[in-house]
Amino acid sequence: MANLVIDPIDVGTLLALVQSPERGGVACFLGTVRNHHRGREVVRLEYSAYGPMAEAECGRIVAEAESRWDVAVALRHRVGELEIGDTAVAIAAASAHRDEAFLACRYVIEEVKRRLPIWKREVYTDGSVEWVGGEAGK
Amino acid sequence: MANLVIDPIDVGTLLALVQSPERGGVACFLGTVRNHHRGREVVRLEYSAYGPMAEAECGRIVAEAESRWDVAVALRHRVGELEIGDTAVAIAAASAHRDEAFLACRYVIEEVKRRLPIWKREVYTDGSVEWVGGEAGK
Amino acid sequence: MPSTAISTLTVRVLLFASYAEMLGLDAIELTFDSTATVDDAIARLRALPGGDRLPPKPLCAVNLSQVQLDALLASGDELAVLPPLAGG
Amino acid sequence: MPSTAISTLTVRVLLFASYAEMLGLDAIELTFDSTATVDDAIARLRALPGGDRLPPKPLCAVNLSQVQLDALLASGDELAVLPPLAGG
Repeated sequence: MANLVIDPIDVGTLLALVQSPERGGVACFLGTVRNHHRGREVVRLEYSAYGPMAEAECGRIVAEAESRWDVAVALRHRVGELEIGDTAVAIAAASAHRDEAFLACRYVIEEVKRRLPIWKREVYTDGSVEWVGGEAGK
Repeated sequence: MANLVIDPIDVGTLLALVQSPERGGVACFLGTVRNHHRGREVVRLEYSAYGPMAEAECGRIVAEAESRWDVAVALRHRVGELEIGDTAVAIAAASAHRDEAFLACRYVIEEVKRRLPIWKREVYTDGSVEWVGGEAGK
Repeated sequence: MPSTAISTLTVRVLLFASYAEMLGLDAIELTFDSTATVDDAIARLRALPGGDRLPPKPLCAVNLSQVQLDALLASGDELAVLPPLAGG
Repeated sequence: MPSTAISTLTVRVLLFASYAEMLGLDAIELTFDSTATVDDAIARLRALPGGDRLPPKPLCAVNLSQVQLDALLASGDELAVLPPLAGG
């Protein structure tokens, strides 16, 4: 049940965890590392987490989605050093009805942004370094 | 610009078409072949299309989504013989803002269901065969 | 009174899936003596053998775009009669 | 009048990311003589060197769940002080 991962996220593997012949619709969301932040160019970044709480929140968020809708949900969030364009977070929600798949997927990404104790340290082209946080509404 | 494809859809390839460092959020939807239809078990099925119109509609739907939201969209729909569990349709919408990615992805699948001239011929376990159609609201 | 020149009108009709099976054909040319609407073409199809199983108001497209049944046809048009869609 | 036995209370505090840098530490134990709330622990942290840069009402979690600042602490609790979240 490790939702936090150091290695790159393979979307195909994630999809395979939720897809089944009974669940014909799969909605997914991928958040990738952007190359800019407030006008400054990002070279690379590092995610750090309060691991035990982040895992607990992942488990709670997935359980909430699976109890609210008739869906199977998988969630992965990377920690450690990431490159521009890497997938930082991936969510897949499979259901017999696409409406539920979309609602569950959307719910999970919003709660991930709102609740996961994860922080991002960005390194910019000018060599400066900054902790980034608090953009759940973005 | 062939949106109708005979070979299996590779999700990774589709995502790569729309992902970019400027578009940090990618919403996608996969519709897979179900193993049942109105209580009967499906062995396999075949999608046939009015090809030129289906391609034209795909192009129009993608262009509508890309003009309505700030997104890059990719769409593939399989035709020919499919197995249970195969991905029949795949959509990826990438944007700098996840709200737009989700809205565009949802728009495209709804319009695909409503507008693509594609028909499904299902073969059941008892050997019977049936044309299936008209379930856009499902 | 001005006289209007009336020329014949030929359209190519395509049938798909269950509709093609009902009529036992997937393409046919229809010729009209005067102006004609999509509705007129459907009526002609319904008079063919097996055509009574075709619904009176099917989904139709002309030249790759969906149209209403009262749309006028022009010579050379490609009219497609579409069973309930099942893509996605 | 009944007398209430008052025992000391020890909690482990975790600091992360920018907050850990502000205070130059990522974990500390705090002991209170009587009952204490999360707010009391934050006040104690803000009195440490570099603590004046800590916001007065940061996001907090006790034993892996977010809590309000008026939540009571129990001995052995793990209190985490969380900078603005940046996951996703």
